[in-house]
Amino acid sequence: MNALLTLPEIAVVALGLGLLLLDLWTPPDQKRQLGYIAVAGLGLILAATFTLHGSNPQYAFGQIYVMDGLALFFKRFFLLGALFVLVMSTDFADRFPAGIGEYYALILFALAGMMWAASANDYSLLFVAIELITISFYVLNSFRRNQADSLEAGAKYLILGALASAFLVYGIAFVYGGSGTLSFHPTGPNSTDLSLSPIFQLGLAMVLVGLGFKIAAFPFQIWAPDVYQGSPTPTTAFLAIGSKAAGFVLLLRVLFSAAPDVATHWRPWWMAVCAITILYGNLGAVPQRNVKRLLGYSSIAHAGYMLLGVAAMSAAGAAAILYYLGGYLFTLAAAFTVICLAFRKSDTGDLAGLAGLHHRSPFLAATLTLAMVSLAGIPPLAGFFGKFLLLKAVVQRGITNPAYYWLVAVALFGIVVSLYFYLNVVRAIYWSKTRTETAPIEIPRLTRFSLYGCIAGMLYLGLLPNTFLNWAQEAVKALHLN
Amino acid sequence: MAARRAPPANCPAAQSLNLELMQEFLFYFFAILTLVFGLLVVASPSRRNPAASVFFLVLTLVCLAGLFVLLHAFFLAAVQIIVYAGAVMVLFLFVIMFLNVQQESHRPRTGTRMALSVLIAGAIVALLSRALGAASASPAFPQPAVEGGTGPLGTVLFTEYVLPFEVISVLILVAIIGVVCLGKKELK
Amino acid sequence: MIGLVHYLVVSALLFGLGVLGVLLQRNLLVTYMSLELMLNAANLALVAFSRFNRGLDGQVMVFFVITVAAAEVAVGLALIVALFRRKQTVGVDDLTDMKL
Amino acid sequence: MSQTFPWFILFLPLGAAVLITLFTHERRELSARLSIAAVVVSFWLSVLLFTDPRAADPGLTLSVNWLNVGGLSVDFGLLLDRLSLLMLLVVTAVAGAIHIYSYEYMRSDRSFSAYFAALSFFTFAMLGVVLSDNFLQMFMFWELVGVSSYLLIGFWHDRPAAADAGKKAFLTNRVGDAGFLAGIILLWAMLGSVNFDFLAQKLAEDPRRLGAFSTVAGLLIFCGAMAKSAQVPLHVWLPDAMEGPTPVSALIHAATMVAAGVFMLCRVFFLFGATPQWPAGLTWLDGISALEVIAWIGGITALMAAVIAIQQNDIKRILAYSTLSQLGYMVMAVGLGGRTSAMYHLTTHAFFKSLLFLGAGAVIYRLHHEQDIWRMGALRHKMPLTFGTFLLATLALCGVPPLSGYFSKDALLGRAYEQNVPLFLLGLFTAALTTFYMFRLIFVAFLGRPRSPHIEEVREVPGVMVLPMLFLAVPAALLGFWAVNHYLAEQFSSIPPEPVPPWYEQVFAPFQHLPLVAFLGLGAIACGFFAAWGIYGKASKDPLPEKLGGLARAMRNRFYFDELYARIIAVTQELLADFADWFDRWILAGVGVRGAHGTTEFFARLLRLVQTGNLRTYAILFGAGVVILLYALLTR
Repeated sequence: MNALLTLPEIAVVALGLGLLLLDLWTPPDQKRQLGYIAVAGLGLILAATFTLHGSNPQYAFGQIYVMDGLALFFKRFFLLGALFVLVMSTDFADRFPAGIGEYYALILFALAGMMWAASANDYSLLFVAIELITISFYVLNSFRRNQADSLEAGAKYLILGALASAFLVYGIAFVYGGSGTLSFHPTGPNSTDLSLSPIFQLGLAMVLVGLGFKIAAFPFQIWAPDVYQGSPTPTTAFLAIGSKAAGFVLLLRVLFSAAPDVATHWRPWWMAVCAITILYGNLGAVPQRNVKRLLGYSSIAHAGYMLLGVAAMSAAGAAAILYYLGGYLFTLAAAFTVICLAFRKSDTGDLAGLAGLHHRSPFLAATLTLAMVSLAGIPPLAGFFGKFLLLKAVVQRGITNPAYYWLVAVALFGIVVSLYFYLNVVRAIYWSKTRTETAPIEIPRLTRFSLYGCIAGMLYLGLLPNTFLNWAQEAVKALHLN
Repeated sequence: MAARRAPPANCPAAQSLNLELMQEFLFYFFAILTLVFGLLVVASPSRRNPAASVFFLVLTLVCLAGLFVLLHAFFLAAVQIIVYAGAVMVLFLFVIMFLNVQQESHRPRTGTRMALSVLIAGAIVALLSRALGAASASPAFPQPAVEGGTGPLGTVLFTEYVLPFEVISVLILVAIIGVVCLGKKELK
Repeated sequence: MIGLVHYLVVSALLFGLGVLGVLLQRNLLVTYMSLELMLNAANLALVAFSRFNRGLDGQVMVFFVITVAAAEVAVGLALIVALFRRKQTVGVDDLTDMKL
Repeated sequence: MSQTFPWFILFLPLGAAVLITLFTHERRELSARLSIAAVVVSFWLSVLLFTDPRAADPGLTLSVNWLNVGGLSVDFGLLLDRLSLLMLLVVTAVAGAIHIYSYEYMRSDRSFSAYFAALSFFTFAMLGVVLSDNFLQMFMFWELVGVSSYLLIGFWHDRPAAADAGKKAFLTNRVGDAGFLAGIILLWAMLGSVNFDFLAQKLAEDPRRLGAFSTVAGLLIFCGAMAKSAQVPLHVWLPDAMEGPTPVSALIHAATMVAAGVFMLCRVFFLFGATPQWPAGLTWLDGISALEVIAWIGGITALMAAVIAIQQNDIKRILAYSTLSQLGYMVMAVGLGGRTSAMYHLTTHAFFKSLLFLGAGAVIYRLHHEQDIWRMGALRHKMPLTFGTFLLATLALCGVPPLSGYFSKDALLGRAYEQNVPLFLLGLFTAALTTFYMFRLIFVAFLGRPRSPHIEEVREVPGVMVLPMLFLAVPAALLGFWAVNHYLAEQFSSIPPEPVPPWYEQVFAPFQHLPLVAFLGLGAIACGFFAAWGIYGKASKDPLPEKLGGLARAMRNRFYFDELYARIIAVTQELLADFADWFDRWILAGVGVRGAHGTTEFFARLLRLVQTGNLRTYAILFGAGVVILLYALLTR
C-alpha cells in the first residue's frame, strides 16, 4: 500500500491547517500576508507535482486511489486554478466580515477535495471528495454573510447542492447494488452485462445527476446564474474553474472508465443534453446586465461545449475537453481577477460598473477584453483552439454518424450568439458614458503577475497548442478510449 | 434468514418459522411506521411549527434504525440513533428554538405547484420501482449473509476505506470552520 | 419471506417522500429535513444491498453518508441562522433577489 | 531575399503594433511614425519581392512546423505565388498611403497612438490572410482581421453608433466564419489536412473525394467570403461600418478586409472543381453547383447595392454601397470561373476606391465631419486637388477608358458574357447605375453652388493628406496598362497567355476581343452619366452644367424621350431603391443584428419563466430534470 501517493493532497491539507494555526497569531492588519504564504506554498506543491509521473497507473488504498496521467493532469490544473483564486482573494480580503484566514483555508480544503476527486477510483472516494468540495463551497459562497446576495447564493447552492448529493448517494447505492462493489472496476460474476442491469443503469443515471449539477449541465444548470452572481468573486471563480473541472474529471472517469458500455448505450442523450446546454447557456446570457451573472450563463454554455467532447466518445474528444479546460482556466482567472479589482467599491457586478475601466486602468480593460475574446472563441486565443479541437472530434464522429453534424451546427450557432454578449462586456468597458467610479485602480504586484500569467497562458494555448495538447492526449490514455 | 442455517436439533422447525414471521411482522411494522412518519415530516399536521417535523423525523430515523437491525447492521443502527436521532436532531431543534420561527405561509399554496411536486415525486418513485421490478425478476441476488457488527465494520473502515475516512475528517474540519465563520457574531 | 425488494420499495417510497418535501415545503428548515429523508432512503438501500451482496462496503458507505450528512446539517443550519439574522425569514419564497 | 523578406513583411506591422501598445503609448508622434515606417518598409520589401523573378514562379512556401498533434500536422507557412505577391503589393501600397494620410486626419484624436497600433495590427492580420498556406492559419488571421476591424470601426469611443457598428461588423462576420470554420473542419476530417497545396493535389487526383459533401464544403467555405466580402445577405455590416474614421473605411472597405473574401475564393478555387453533389436530404438541389450559387449571390449583391446607393445622401454611405456593388461583381466573376478577372478588378478597385474614400475623407475633414452631400456643393474650386483625384477615381470606377477600371470591368463583363448572359445583362445594368450614382455624387457635392455656409472657409487639405491621394491616383489611372490579367493568367490558366501588347494597343484590345461587350459597356456608362446629368446636373448653378446646359436642352428638345427617360429612371429606381432599402433594413438587418434588442427582450421573457429566482421553482425544475433524464436513459 503506497499511501505516499496522496502526498500532494496531504501537503495541501497541511498547508490549510498551517494557515489556520498561523491565523491565530497574526494581527488583523497582517492577515493579507497569509494569502501570500498560501500562494507560495501552493506554488511549491505545484512545482513538486512535476516530479511525479502518471504514465503507469499506480494504485493506493486497495484500488480506491489511482495516480495516473489523468489524475496528475487534473491535480496540476486544480493547483494552478487555486493559485489564481488565492491571489484574487488577497484583493478581496477587506470585503469579508469573517476572517480571511479561514477563507484561504477553506479554499485549500476544497482544493484537496478536488485533487482527491481527480484520483478517485471508487465511489466512496468520489462521494467524500465531492462532498468535501460541496460543503466547502456552502461556506465559501455565503462567506460575505453581511450581504443578502451572498447568503441567498449560499442558500440556493445549499438546497440544490444537497438535493444533487441525495441523488448522488442514492445512485451510488444502486450502482453498488448492481455491481456488488463500490469500485469503478467491478470484478466477479456480477460484473459482466452490467450495462443490461436496470439497477446499475438506474444508479449510474442518478450518479450523473450529481455530476451534472457540478458541471452545471442541462437540466441541472438552474442554480448557476444565481449562485455565480451572489457569491464573492473569488468563490465564483473557483466554482467556475475548480468545481466544474472536478465534475468533468469524475464524469470522464465514471462514464468511460467505469461504465463504457452504458455510456455508449446512452449516446443520443449525451448529444441532446450537450445541445440543449449550449443553447441554454448562450441564449440565457443574451439579456444579462450583470457581468458575474453573464459569466454564470456562459459557464453553462462552456459546460455544453465540453460535453461535445463527451458526446464524441473518443480519445480526441476527451483530450479536447482537457485542452478546453486549460484555456478556460486562464481565461476565467483573468476575467474574475479583473472583476475583483474593478468592483472594489460598488461590488454589484453590474455591467455599468465597468464603464470607463479603460481610463481607470487600461491594462485591466485590455485583459478583460482579451478574456472575453478568448471566451468567444476568437483566434489566436486559447478559447478558439479548444473549440476547434472539440468540433474536430465531433466532426470526425460525424463521418460515421451524421447526427453529429446537427451537434456541430448547434455548437456553431452558440458560438456566434456568444460573441454578442461577450461584446456587450467589451462595449461596457470602452463605450459607456455613465461612470460610477472614476478613481484609477491600483493593481497589487502579485495580482499583476497573476494577470500576466493568465494572458501568457491564453496566448500560449492559442498560439502554440502543441505541448499542452500532447499532455492532454497523454492524460486521457488513462481512460482507454480509442 | 440467519435461522435458515442448519437448525440445531433441539430447535423445532416451528420456532424458526415463528422467527421468520416475527421478522416479517417487524419489517412491516417498521417500514410502515417509517413511511407514515416520513409523510408526517413532509406534510406536518401542525404547519406553523417546524418542531413537529423534527419530532416526526426523529421517529422516522428510529424506525429506520429498526430496519437496520433487521438487516443485521447493528453498528449502523446504533450510529443512526446516537448520531442522527440524537445529535443532528437536537441541532435542528436547537436552531428552531433559537430562531423562534413563528411565521409561515401568509400566502396560500398554489395548486399547480402542489400538483407538479406530487407528480414529480410520483414519477421518480415510479421510475425507481420500474427498475426494481425489472431487477426482482432476475435472480441476481443471493441469500443474505453479512453481519454488520462493530468489529468487522471497523476492520474494513480502517484498512480498505481508510482514505475516505480520513477525507471525512477534513470534511468535518471544514464543517467546523464553516459553522464558526457563518455563525460568529458580527464584527463591528 | 422478506427479501431485498421489500427494503428497496420502502427506500424508494421514502426517497419519494423526501423529494416531495423538498419540492413542496416553503420553510427552509423543513426542506432541509426532507433532504435528510432522502439521504436516509439511500442509507436504507445501501444497507439492504450490503446485506444481500455479502459485502460490508455498503455499510461503510452508510457510515460515510451519515457523517457527511451531519457535517452538512451543521453547515446548512449555520447558513440558515445567518440568513435569518440578515433577512428575518426562513421562507424559501423570500429568496428571490437574484433572478432572470 | 525571398526567404526572409516575407517574414519581415508580415511581422513588421505586428512589431509596430506591439511596440506602440507596450512602450510608446504615451508618445503620439513616435507611435505614428513607427507604424508608418513599418508599413512603408513592408511595402518596399513587397516591391523588391515582386520584382524578384525567383519569388513568383513556380511559387514558394516558407514554413515552420506549428502543430503536430493527433493526426493533425499544421505548418505555419507563408505561400508566395503570383496571387499572393500581387495581393501583398496591393495591401501594403494602400495601407501605406492610408497610414500616412491618417497621420494628419487623426492628429487631433485623443487616442492617436492606439489608432496607429490598431491600424498596424490590422495590416498585420490582413497580410497574414494573404500569405497563409493553410486553412487553419488563414482562419486565425481571418478572425484577427475581424477583431482589428472591430477595434477600428468602433474606434470612436464616445459614439454609441460606432460601438454598434463595430459589433455588427464583428457579429456578421462571425456568422460567416462559423460556416467557414465548419467547412475547414469538414475538409480536415475528410481529407486529413488543411494545407492548400495538399488539398488541391488530393482533389486534383480525384475530384470525387469529398463525395456527397463536395458542394456543401465549397459553400461552407464560401460563407466566410460572404461575410468578409459583404455579400447578400451578410452585407448588412458594411454600410454601418462607415461609423469608423474615414481612413479606416478606405483601408477596410476598399482594399483589404472586404477583398479578403474574394482573394480567399481565388486561393481555394480548387474546391469548386467537382461536379455538384449534395448529401442525402438535400438531393433535390442536385444539379446546382456551388459556383452557380456564388455567381448569383455576387450578381444580386452588385445590383442591389447599386440600386440602394442611388438613394443615399451620406457621402461615405454612397461609397460603401458602391463597394458592395463592386464586390458583388468580383464574387460574380469568381462564380463564373473568372479568377483572373476577379483579381484584376479587385486590384484596380483597391486603388480607385481607397482614393475615393480618401477624397471623401478630405472633404469630411474640412467640413468638420459633415457627411451629407446636400450640405456640400461647389467644392471643386476650394479643393482642386481633392476634386481632381476624386473625379479620376470616379471615372476609373465607372470604367471610362483608358483608366484602370475600364480594363478590369471589361474583363469581368466579358467573362460574364461568355458564361452567363442573364448575369451579364445584370452586370451591365449595374454598370449604368454605378455611373449614375457616382456622378450624382460629383454633381451634388463638388459642382453646383455651395449648399452650406461653411463651404466658404474650406481650403485644400494639407500635403500629408494630398500626397497619399496623388500616390494612389497613379495606379488608379494607369494600372490597366500593366495588364494584371496576364500576370495572373500565368498561374491560373493552363494555356500560356498571349504576350502583352504595347500600351496603345491595349486600349483598344477589348474592342477587338469582344466588341459587343466593350460597346455595351461604354453605352451603359453614357446612359448613367446622362441620366445623372439630366436629373442632378441641372439643379445646380455651377458653370460646367450651365455650359453644357444648352446642349442638354437641345438634346431634350430633339429627343423627346430624354425627359421621359429621366422620369422613368427617377420613378422606377426610387421605387426599387425604396424596396431594396426596406428589404435591407427590415428583413435582413431586422432578423439579424438590428433586431438585437427585440431578441434580447424575447430571451429575457423566456428566462423569466424559468430563472424565477425562487428556490422552490428551481427545485421543481431540478426534479423535473431528473425525471426526464431518468426516463430518457432508462426506457429506451
